Amino acid sequence: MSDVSNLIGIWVSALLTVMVLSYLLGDNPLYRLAEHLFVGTAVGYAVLVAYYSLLRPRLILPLLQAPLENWTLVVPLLLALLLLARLNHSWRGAGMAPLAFLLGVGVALALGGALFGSLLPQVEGTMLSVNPADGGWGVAVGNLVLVIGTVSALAYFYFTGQGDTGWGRLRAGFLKAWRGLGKWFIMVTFGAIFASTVMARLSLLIGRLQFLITEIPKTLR
Amino acid sequence: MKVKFGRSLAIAITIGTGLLVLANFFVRNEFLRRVQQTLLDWALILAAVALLLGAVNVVATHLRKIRGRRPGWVYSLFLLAALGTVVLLGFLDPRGVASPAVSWVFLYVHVPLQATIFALTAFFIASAAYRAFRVRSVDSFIMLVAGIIVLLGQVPLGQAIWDRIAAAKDWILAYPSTGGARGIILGVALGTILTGLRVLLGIDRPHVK
Amino acid sequence: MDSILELLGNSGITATQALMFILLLLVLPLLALFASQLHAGKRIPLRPIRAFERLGTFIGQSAETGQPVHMSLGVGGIVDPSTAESLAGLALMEHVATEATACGAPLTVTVSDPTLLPLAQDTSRRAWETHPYQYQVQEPEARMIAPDATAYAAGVMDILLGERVAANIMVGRFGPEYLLMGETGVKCRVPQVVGAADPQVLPFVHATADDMLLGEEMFAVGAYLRPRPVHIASLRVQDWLRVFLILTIVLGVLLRSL
Amino acid sequence: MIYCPNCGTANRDGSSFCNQCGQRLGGGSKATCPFCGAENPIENIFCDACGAKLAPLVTPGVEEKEKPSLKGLSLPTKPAGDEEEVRDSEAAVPQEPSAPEGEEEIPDWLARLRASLGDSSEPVGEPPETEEFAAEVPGEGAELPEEELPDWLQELGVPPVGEVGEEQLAPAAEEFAAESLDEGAELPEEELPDWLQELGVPPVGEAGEEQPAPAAEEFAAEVPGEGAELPQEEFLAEAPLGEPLAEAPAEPEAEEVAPPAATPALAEQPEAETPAEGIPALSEGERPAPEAEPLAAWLQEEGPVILELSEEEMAEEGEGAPPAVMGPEVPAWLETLASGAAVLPEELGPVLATPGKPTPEEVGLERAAIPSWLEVLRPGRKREEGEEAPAEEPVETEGVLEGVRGALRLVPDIDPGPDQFVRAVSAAATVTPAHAETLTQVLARSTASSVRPRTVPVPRRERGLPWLAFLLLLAAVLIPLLAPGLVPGGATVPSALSAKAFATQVQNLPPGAKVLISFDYDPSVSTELDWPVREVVKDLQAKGATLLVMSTTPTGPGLAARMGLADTATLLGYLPGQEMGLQRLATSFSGAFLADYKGARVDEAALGVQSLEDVALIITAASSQDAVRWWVEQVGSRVNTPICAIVSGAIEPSVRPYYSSRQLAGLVSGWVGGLAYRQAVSPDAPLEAQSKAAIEAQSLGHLAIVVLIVLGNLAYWGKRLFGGRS
Repeated sequence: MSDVSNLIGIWVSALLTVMVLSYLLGDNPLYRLAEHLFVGTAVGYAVLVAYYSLLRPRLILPLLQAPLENWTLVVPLLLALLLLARLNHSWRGAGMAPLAFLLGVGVALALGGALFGSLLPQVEGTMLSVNPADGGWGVAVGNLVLVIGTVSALAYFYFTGQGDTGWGRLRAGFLKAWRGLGKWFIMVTFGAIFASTVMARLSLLIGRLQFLITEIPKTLR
Repeated sequence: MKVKFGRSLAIAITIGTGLLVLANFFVRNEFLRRVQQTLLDWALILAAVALLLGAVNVVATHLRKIRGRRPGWVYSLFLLAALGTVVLLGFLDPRGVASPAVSWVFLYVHVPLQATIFALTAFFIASAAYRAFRVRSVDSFIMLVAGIIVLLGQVPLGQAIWDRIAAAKDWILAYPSTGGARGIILGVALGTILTGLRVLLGIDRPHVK
Repeated sequence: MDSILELLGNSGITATQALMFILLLLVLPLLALFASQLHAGKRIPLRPIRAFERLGTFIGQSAETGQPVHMSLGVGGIVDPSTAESLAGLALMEHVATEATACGAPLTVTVSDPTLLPLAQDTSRRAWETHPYQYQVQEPEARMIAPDATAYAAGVMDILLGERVAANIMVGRFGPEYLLMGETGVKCRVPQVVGAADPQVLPFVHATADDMLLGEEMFAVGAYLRPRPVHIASLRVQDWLRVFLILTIVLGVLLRSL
Repeated sequence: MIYCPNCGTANRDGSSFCNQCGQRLGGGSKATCPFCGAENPIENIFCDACGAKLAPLVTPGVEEKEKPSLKGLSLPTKPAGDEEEVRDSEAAVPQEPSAPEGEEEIPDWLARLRASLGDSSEPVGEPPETEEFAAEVPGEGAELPEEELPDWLQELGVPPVGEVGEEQLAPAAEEFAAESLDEGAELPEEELPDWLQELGVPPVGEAGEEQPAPAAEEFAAEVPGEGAELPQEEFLAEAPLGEPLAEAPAEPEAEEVAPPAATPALAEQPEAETPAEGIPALSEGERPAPEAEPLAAWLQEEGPVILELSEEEMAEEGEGAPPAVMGPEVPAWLETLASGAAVLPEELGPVLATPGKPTPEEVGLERAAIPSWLEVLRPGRKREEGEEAPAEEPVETEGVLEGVRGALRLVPDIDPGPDQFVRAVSAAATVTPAHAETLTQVLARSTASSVRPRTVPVPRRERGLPWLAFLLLLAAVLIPLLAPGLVPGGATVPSALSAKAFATQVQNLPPGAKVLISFDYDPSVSTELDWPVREVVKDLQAKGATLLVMSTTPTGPGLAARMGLADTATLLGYLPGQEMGLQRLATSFSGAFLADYKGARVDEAALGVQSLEDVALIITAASSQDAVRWWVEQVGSRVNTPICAIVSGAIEPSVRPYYSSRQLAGLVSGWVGGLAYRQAVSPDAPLEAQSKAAIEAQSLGHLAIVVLIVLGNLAYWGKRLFGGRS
């Protein structure tokens, strides 16, 4: 890329950066312009990626170049056409099949992911030793806190109640205490995550400001 | 009748593909794996097609706005112009996304815009902090303490104030905070499992008319 | 026991996989049991969740003022692990769309992921079609803003700033871009109901939403808003699994420690 | 055939709406705004001139039922069966307006109303008291002070019938009530629907309420009494709250229809349900209020319209003149009534329960209210273009009423004829119970909660504090950037073991090793991650490693190219499918990337990589913990290659456990982590000035946030402790 286009580029991006930052002074036309440009380029870029990274290499080229080897691709092609048929309102119903397909895949992924990606490792990860002999008192206490936190935060979400039999009432009282404790742990989590996010976001801001402070003078030289 | 058939077919498709994909989580089997791979590839293709549909929707929405001269329609013009430019540049050059023109737009328009808009969160986080940490109850007091310790524990300044603060921060992040987060994650996993099962059992069918 | 595991192992199933499968299978009879109990008239009280109760208020306000309600389904799609969150958003959207059409409140639904868009469109159409005088009411508008999360957030900010929204309901998958939308809503003093599952986002939901659906709560939409026995039974199963998990963890900790 | 102006579909003659697209047919192409009189394109939902809402919330449905059943043909507006029934029942009620005087002033339907009333009520209609009543009505209505309304009532926006009744009705209406009851009894049987008769409600009395207008003498006689009872203006003013109520006025039509018995559903339901479930109290005479209220609302709204017609001043006096438009709409609550029993109790129950004891008359009124209205009011015919609907009279558009506007939908140019009403009613009867239920729930909820102010404030920039917050933060960040060296603590980075481990991994690479770098972040956090990634890449290149660059996000390759990696490394491009893509990559490298960033075919043989095992180190640069999790779970569990991560500081807490469990061989988090890495690699190299400044800015920024938190608490507690007194 030539220097000139780079130079223009830096100025354009500086201008856009300032336009976005002008939002801090209030919602204004400059900001909204920048924001709409952004949405436009985002959609456009996504279309390009969808075509060049997915449709062309995975559907169009294989079907054009070696249709016999890739005959199975006819299925997604059909489904894709059905999906596109939604563009015509009276054909909307036709889109049900591809959507059903997508949903089936998605639900299975979510379900499997929840079982093996969240549930299993998190439960396993929580089965920690609270025996000081294993790692010293510090670790033992920490692990105990962690286990109690996990269990009580999980209990916090309890949805269904019981009748007001004696057992039910006892259970309700117990649950209430548990849930209160869970809430505390959740609040600690909130505070900690909030704070650690501050760090990341401030870095972003500093980065943008540094860009303005350092890059622009460079181009002027 | 036709509609009914369509419905049953759709539900059957969902359950069928769902079970095929799900089976892979439970069995390591080469055939199943390849079936799943194929299904996933198809799903990717369909998702890409859906994106095209979505782009059409975006364009239509903004065209409507422009035609109706609804407030802000001028901005919609710019949005469409930006979208059109990027797409056009990409399709004019066989290199597509990698073409110099698209790269230039990406590098000097898209990236700075995205980075800066996202950087606004720094300010938003400031005003959120102003509100979120008010001590209204024991709960919020706990949140406040945890928040401030972690906040200061991350930077040199905090260590200048109290040299153990980094250790305190690490402890909070390692134990109580992780505990709370795990509880939430496990809960979400439970919810996800039941939601998924309801769909796979045909109880919930958000996609069927 | 070992021989069973070996057998399983030969057919490509590990012990954990078998365990998880059994767990999954356990759900089915429980679900059937609770559902039949409910059908038989047993009542299962649900813990109150304020966000669900307040939804109607906001929609009513929208109808009164003619200002639109904005509902966001998040940045998740239906072909990835965020599917469940997106479905929870859809379930809530169905309710919101029905109520909104019922009382004539204009509703705008936005999505980020293109795979979710058709479902959102169909849901809004369905809600609208059940309205007895559908041609006199506005069909809720479902549209996509941009597939990119930050761009999506920017688009939502634009709606919140520019369209005098009466309420902002956001349920689905949200990432770090949430703060852009949530804080803008606060700034515009739009009442917000937000449901999110990602622990990274929840603190900010907590800070910006008037009512939040915290994590798992967002999956309870069906049971709270469209009470069907199956959905309530499903919550019940969830609670049983919860107890099961807690016991497992406690047992595991004890075994590890001793 | 009528051709739809919108989509061109041919519709059967007599169709009111296009069966393809719902466009209104033949009804004129302009919608007149009832508030400002401006002409709007028919498809407008809001008035171009004043912003009033033009689209009806619920209009007398013309088609809903038919559409589903017949495709391609839109039915004539009148289903034969229904129509006949209606006619039969209507036979008893004179349809043609026999209005004696002032037709110009009174819209047809009013006239017709009058006529129908007149016929039946004339004998009854001229009680001596009329005159007094008439006199009283306007005055009282105007006089009702708002303070009289109990708070809760005000909140609910329900016209406090009970009270009004007690205070005002009692004096004026006593005699009246007696009479009206009598009248009811006298009404010819044909006119009264069975259920009405059972209720023993005087239909006339109610009708009278609506028409306080002096124009018609007979009316006046009847009306005054009722008018006096219900201060119309006030009600209207409050009406914004109760949507249902506000809309209710629209129902007259529907109700009219109902009486004729044409619609069995309505007739039956009112009998069975309203009295029984909805308002058990009524029969006992204890709770007249509940029922009365809905009526009241109605009446009020209607009343104002009439008032305006006859006496403009009255309208002006009334603070919130009712939006005139209400006539044609079928109020939602009516529908619910028709379809589901429980409506009344839910909505009105609480409201009604509180008002004081109802006088006997009130009781009577209440019962009568719903049914009689329906019967008496018989609007319904198409308005001619240019003819002004009653609604169009200048009505106040501001003040309390404003809220109403949104709630009341206007049906500017269609006044469905009687037949349509029938349909509407029958439709209402079969309206999906679910819908009705929903509506009631919504209404009940929206009225029941007083948590928020009813009108949502227009988005407006909050002044003051956020601004201050922004400024404080900006200052805290900018000062160190412009003048480094001021912040205590300086730029000593907390040394991080995980970053050291990362550095060790890089340093231990054999020369010429293949390293896979995945750009799993997007431009939004590029500012934070670019720098540490660049540092790592620099070191890798210095070690002579062969870099393979990929991404699980669509924008990742662009970011990599931005660092010049498109030329100095193999840019594999975007791996779609997120978690699944990685799973596939872990099981078979070949085929995962069909085409690289530049669109060329990926040649695994040339790369010398058949699987991820051939790679010496995997580095993921991620902005979400999901991406790290995918790598660890999908790849880490299948491949022995060590995985390192460069992550945004925001997700460090969620990612760190993977480092603790050794699933990650190294971890660099954000900017600060990058510095720690830098120090671990070359401890002696001095920090660049820019990085130093950045670290200090970070420090001060954090301090600023802490200050904001403290300020927030001071403000909160200050207000709480001292705010109340001042």
